[in-house]
Amino acid sequence: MIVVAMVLMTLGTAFVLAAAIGVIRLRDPLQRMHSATKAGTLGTALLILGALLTGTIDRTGTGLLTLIFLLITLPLVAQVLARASYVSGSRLEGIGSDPLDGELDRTDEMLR
Amino acid sequence: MTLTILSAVLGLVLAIALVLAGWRMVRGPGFADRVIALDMLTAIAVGFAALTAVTTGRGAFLDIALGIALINFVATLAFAAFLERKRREP
Amino acid sequence: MKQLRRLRAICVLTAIFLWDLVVASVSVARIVLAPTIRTHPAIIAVPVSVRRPWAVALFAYFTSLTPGSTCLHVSDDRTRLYLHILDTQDAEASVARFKQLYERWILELEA
Amino acid sequence: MLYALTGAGIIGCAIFMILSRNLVRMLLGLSLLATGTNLLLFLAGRIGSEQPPIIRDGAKALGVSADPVAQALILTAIVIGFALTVMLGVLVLRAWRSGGTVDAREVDAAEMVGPAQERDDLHG
Amino acid sequence: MFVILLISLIGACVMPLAARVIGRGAGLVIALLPIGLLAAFVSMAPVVERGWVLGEGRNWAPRIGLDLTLRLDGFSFLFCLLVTGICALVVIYAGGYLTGKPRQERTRFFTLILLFQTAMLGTVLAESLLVMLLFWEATSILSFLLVGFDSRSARARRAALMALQVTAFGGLMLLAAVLMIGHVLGSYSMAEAVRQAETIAASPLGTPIVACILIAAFTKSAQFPFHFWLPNAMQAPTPASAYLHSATMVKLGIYLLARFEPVFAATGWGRGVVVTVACLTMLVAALQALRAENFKSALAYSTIASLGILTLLVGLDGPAATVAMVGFLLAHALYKAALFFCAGVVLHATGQQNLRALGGLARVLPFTALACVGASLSMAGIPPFIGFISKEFLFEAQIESSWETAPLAIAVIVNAAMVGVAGVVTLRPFFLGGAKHRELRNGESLSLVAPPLLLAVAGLLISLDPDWITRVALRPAVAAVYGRAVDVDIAVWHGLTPMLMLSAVVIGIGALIVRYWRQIHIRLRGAERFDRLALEKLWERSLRGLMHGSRALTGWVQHGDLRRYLLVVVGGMAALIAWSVIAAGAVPRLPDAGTLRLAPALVALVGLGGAVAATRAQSLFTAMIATGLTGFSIALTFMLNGAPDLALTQFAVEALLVVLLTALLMAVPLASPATRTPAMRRSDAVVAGVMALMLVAGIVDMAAGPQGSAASAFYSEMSYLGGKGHNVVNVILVDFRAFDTLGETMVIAMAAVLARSLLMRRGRAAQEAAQPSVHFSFQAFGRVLSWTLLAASLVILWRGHDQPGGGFVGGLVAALSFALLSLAYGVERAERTLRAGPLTLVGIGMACTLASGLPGLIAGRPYLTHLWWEPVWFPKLGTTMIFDLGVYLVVLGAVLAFLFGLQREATK
Amino acid sequence: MTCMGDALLLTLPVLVPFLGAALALLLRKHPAAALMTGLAASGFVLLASVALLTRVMVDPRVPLTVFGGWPQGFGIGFSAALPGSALVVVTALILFAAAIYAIGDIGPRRRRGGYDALMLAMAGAMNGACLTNDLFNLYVWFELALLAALGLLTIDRRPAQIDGAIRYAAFAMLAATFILIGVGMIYGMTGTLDIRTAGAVLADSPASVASAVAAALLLGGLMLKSGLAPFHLWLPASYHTAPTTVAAVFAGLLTKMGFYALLLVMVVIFGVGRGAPGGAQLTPLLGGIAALTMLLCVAGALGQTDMRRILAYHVVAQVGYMMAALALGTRDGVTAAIFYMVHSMIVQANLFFGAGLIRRASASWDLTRAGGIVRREPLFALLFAVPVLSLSGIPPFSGFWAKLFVIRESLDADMAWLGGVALLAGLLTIVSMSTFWSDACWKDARRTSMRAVPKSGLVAMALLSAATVVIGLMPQWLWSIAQLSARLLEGQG
Ligand code: NA
Ligand code: NA
Repeated sequence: MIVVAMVLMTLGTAFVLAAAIGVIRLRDPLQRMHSATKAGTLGTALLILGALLTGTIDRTGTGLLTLIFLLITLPLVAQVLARASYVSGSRLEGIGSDPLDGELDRTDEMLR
Repeated sequence: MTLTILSAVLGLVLAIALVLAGWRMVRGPGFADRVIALDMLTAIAVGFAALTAVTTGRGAFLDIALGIALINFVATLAFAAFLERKRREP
Repeated sequence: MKQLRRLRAICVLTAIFLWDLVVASVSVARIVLAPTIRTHPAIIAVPVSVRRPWAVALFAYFTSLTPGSTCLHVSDDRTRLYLHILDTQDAEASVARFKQLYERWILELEA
Repeated sequence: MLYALTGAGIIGCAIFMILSRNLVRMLLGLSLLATGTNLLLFLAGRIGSEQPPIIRDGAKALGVSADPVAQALILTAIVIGFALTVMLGVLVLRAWRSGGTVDAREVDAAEMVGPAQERDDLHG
Repeated sequence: MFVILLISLIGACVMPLAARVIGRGAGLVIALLPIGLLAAFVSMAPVVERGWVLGEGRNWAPRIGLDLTLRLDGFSFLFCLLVTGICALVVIYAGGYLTGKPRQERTRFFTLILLFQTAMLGTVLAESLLVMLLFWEATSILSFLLVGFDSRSARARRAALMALQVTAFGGLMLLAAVLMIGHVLGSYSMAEAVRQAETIAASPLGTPIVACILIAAFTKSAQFPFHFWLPNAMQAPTPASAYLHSATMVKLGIYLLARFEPVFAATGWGRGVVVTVACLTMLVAALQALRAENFKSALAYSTIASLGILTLLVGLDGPAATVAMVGFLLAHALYKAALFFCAGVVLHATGQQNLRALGGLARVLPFTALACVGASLSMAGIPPFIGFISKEFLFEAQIESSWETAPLAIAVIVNAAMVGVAGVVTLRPFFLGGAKHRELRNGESLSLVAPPLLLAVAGLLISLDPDWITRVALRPAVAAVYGRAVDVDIAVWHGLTPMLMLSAVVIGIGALIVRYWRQIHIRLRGAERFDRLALEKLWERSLRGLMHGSRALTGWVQHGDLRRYLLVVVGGMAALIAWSVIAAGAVPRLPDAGTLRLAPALVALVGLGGAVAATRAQSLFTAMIATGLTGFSIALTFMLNGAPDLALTQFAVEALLVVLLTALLMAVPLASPATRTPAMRRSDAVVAGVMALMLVAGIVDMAAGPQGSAASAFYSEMSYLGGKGHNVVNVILVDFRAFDTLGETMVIAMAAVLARSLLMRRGRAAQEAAQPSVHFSFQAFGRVLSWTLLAASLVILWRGHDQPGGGFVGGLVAALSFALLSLAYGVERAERTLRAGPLTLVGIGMACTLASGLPGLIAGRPYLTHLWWEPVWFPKLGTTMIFDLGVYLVVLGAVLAFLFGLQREATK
Repeated sequence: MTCMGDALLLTLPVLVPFLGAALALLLRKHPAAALMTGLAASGFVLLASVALLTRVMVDPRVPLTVFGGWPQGFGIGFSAALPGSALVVVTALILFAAAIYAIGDIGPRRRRGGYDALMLAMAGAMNGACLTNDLFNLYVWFELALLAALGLLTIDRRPAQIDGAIRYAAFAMLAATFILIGVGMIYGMTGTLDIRTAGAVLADSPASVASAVAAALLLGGLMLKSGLAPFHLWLPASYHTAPTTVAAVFAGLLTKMGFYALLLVMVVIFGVGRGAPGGAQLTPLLGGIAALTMLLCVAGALGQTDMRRILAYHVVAQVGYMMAALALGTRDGVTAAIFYMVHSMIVQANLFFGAGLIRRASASWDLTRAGGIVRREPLFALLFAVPVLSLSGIPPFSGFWAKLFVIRESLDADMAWLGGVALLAGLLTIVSMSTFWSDACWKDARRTSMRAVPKSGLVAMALLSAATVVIGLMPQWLWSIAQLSARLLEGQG
């Protein structure tokens, strides 16, 4: 059990680190957003799961609630951030055609 | 014991992740980049809380994890709202 | 009977949701950790068949969990989702996948 | 030692920002100032145990833990600092609305003497 | 004597009311007071005559060395006679002089005059120097009010201010002198000071004491170079001039000098200064008197000259000088008051006081002319008037004293000038110049002419039969001043003495002056260098310079640049710390190097990095994000070091700051043009860096010191047993140190009031804020999430006593739930959801928090003693919960007040 | 019973204003009710505080209550040691007078803006600061006073008020930071927040860098609060923007509260006057600060024509005198400082009241435009002369004794130069104030139509003027209290 916990925790941390690296390395805000929200949240979720499995903490309920809440908010945050990035005029690397052009107002110059 | 050492190592990894996210927050270049990096911090903080719960053996820190999860996404949403609304101003 | 179908839809959606989460994360991690970053991002419009607001929201929610995709915007008349895809070679195929994977089951819920 | 450097460093940065003539920057500086102060206060309770000052279930008294008094003080200070920061934010916003500037050099109604001030009094 | 003072004081308040009721005769009625007082003093004459000193003591404030001892000796007695006697005449005279003035003004005048009389009596009767000082200052203030009596006139006000400022300066000097004497002797007794004159003079404070006394006396008695205020003070109504500025108040300086003669005599240089100043004064005043073209100012300058003579006499050694001083004091009071009265009648009658414009008044004002002649003869020192006798004594004193020629010569000149002035002021208005004034505004009346006539007659009678007055007043006075009895022989005829010759010379020169007054006058007027001697210009210019200098200094200090203000504060603070550390001479200690955990250290450093980045950020938004990074990292630092409550609160605060400050940033421009030059930034950085280093030194040293808090130990033990809570931090907040929390709750509540009053409210916004464009999904999920947060906040509140949480965090999280609502659906919707106004929430919360302490108080225990109810079938309940609920509500209400207001403003 | 009574008496000066504030907040939509709440609460606090002072004077045991019923030193305690309880009386008197004055000065609009709640909160904060035994609690009261002050300052929402408030807030937050770090360091060194215990612990430990830094931080922070030069820069630019009643209360209370805390900290914790390690090295600085404050601020007053600015500068200059007394480092110096503080609180508030009425009558704050008061409002001119003369140090008013004591003690402490500076500043004060009175009251009014001054204003002024006269005529009474206070402060009660 403890081994599983440790593996989960390590894996989770690795995901968080990967997400952070993505935030650094990816080329535009929208891409970075994918990394930050998805990988980051999964990493955290694994960490919590691992922590619960260590058996040293008697807060399974709290831990699960945290997990659920993270998972509920994750896509929401992703969507809202994505739109905000788009609208605030972020440069979009390598986007061919933009079907949103004309549908959603967007700042010509990136807010910086 | 292994658990403690592992936690310390993982903590350091999380701290490195924090440094990276912080770097992006500070460097930008766009507002959106900074906000996205900020959202990354939530994950890191929750991770830290979970780790601390393990090292201290205190459930209180999981409460904190839940608290952070509950609280921080509002900040992200507020930032997003700011980016959306600020756009039309010069 | 209707309830049973809904339950099944919920179960399937949850399963897809969890699986996708893992896949999404792993794929992002792979991209990020690759020696050189090679992504082909795109913004695509996905027509929506579900009508109820919560159903549309649910659709948007699930699309945002998928590997490397996020709902960027929902058109005001709620007939189209605009997705940002992190890495795709074929936009058409992606659209089809979303409709096939999620919208089917959400329609089931909405019915 | 490291924390002392961090706290004082934050306060130094905060002071540097406060000295800016941009009122919003000053406001952010004051918020930083509160943060740095809190860290220094935390040091007054000494940094040592990472055990929280929460009595374990079933126990009657607290074992080894971080200093609870310093924490209580900081908690108070955090909330007060928050109230002050936001309050100052409101004032800055008002100044912006009335004068169209957040440059402290142009926000000088209180330093003015003479007829302009007088008019302001009579019709304000 | 207390009774006399008290009657005088009460009378001063009551008697003038007569002026409200009675018209013309008011003066006579009111004069009953000074007459009665005079009678009272005269009745004490037999005691004084024997050289006894009447003393009365009352405790006033012994602990501050203040006793209300009064003391009547010969010198005081002489002053008392003059003060009350002339007061009676002044009051009678004023009764006529002020006819036709509004009742209110008359009442005011009489009140001031009678109060002044009280103050004078107090000054000369006081034994305690402090008490004397008290009355002394009162005379200054009353003089100020009387000089500026006609306050509509700018000149009068200016003169009054000048008089006040000069005499108040003297008063402060006297205060200093008195305090120094008290410091040297340990007592404020005047008798003691005189007895221990040598001690005072020999003490290190001797020189400043004497200097201060001299300055005090010179200002009060209008001695050079402070003489300029007196001619200006003639703006006062004439009765007041007669009383204050010639007969009594100005002589207080002489009184002081005479009393302290032993002290300055003991210094070795005191006499020289006094004599020199007196001579200068006499010369300047005599010349100015001849220049004066105005009746009253001629008299005023002659008064200054007379005061110079008196000062000279105090300065001279030998008994004759004292005799001369006392005699001249009396003589001068008599004739000068009479002359002022006459000037007043002339002014009253003609509205004119330019000597060249007056003439031939003897025909229309015969009694005035008569009185004037009498007084002038006395002033000119023509036998058999009392002025003659006093002049004889003056010369005798000079010859006897150790001072030889110069003062004597000056005295001759000055006396000659006095003769001249006396002649001029008598002859020109009354007898020369033809009948210029046929139409008079006011004629003579009994109350106007009786006082000067009485004085003139008195001057004559006294000199013809000086025995009584010598016995009763002069001899005791001389004895009191000189310290032992002196045989005073006063008579008009002393035989052919050098003094008589000098008198003759004086009169001769004086006659010439009268003859050629016009020429001399015009010559002198033309010589502008005398204007410079007036010194009042200098005084005024220096005052104006002071004002300008002050304004310039203030303009320089208070330049309005907030940055420089703050720089001064921070720099000053750093300097203060540096001084403190260096002066304390302590060496910083270093704490034992413990095991440094890498992760928390790195987290803290990220916080520092955020702060550094905030200082370098170009955009305000970036600065805010960087600030947020710092707050976030410090919250993590708290969490990693065993402070979950702090972490949670800090996270909540950071989140709310984001919500609130983005609303602010929504309104203001984000790009801020540079407000500081690179050099400024450098200097700011240096100051900030130095400040930070100081703090590091202090904190590191503190951390190296011994550790261990009794309070912490107590709380750790008692938190569960006494406070019934597992979370020690929370128990401290709601129980052990609940009073802090109470105050803090009030802080937040007041912040809410401020926010509510400064920010827009519902209904005040003319146009409804446009529905913000929000992501569809956000709107779809917003409500659910918001309710989740609200529920969570209640859980945090409830569990706070045992687990991380409590009212503060609970309230903050609840506020976040409303923030979410307003972000998703607009602020209107959020406000509607709340229903009650935020301030109502705050008010209820305050009431809860405050009331939670009352049960304890009612139960006879201290306030905020919490009571518990622990039924077996239900979780324990305590008043702490009401307390925490109140905190929750206040925090929620306050944050919402900010949130709603700021968001409304932002979307305007 | 006595204990119970003590607890009640000690709690009321804080509890009543706060309850009143809560009530006023709930009633803010009904200005008349809010007014009555404010008036009733202020009056009640005055009675309670007088009762408390009487209790202290009658019974030598110092009343003490520890909130929450914990042992002393472990909860936050209030003790009615002098001078705290005496200051509570003065505070209550001023606030009661202000409540009366406000009847004619604070209209419904301001009351709807929360005036009464803010004022009562301020009252509670002041009283709390006077009575508390706890260092951090003192900080909390300062913050409350600050917030209430800012709310009162900006109640009309005028640009000048906002600007003044920003400046004030910036300085106050800096001050709060310094104070807070100082307090934290004291706790870090002594492990206690109880002022007396901390003082005792520090007195027994050798001088250290930490205690030197903490002393400087607390001194600097409290100097900022009390407006001592060169940290006074914020004050003249912000006081004058507030409504009269508010400015009067600020002038009477705020800086003095700062100075009281300074006195407390310097004397009790750092042992100024006892040569204890930690604070002794600062004593030489205090004299310089005092002299600078007196001269700079009197000069500031001389250069102005706006009544409120003149008075604001005098407010600071007066703190300079108190500092001068404290700087002497003797017990009698401390006594003189306390005496001066009480005198100055009453007089400053009264002066602002007067200035407000003059402004009401002549529709201008500018002295050059004021005038004619003596003829229109002779009673007012008389009442106004009391604080003017008192501030100028003219006998027999309180200010004379206050100045006299400062100078006398400076002689006894062999710091005559400081007394000399005080004397010089006194002369300039006379120049300034005599011009002030003459211009405002004597001169003819430029305007033909003058508005009558409200009766409530006169009543408020009469109350404070009476206090000034009583102190002036019976200085020993206050001196004894101040002397006892100084003894208690030095722990030799
Ligand atoms: Na002599
Ligand atoms: Na001689």
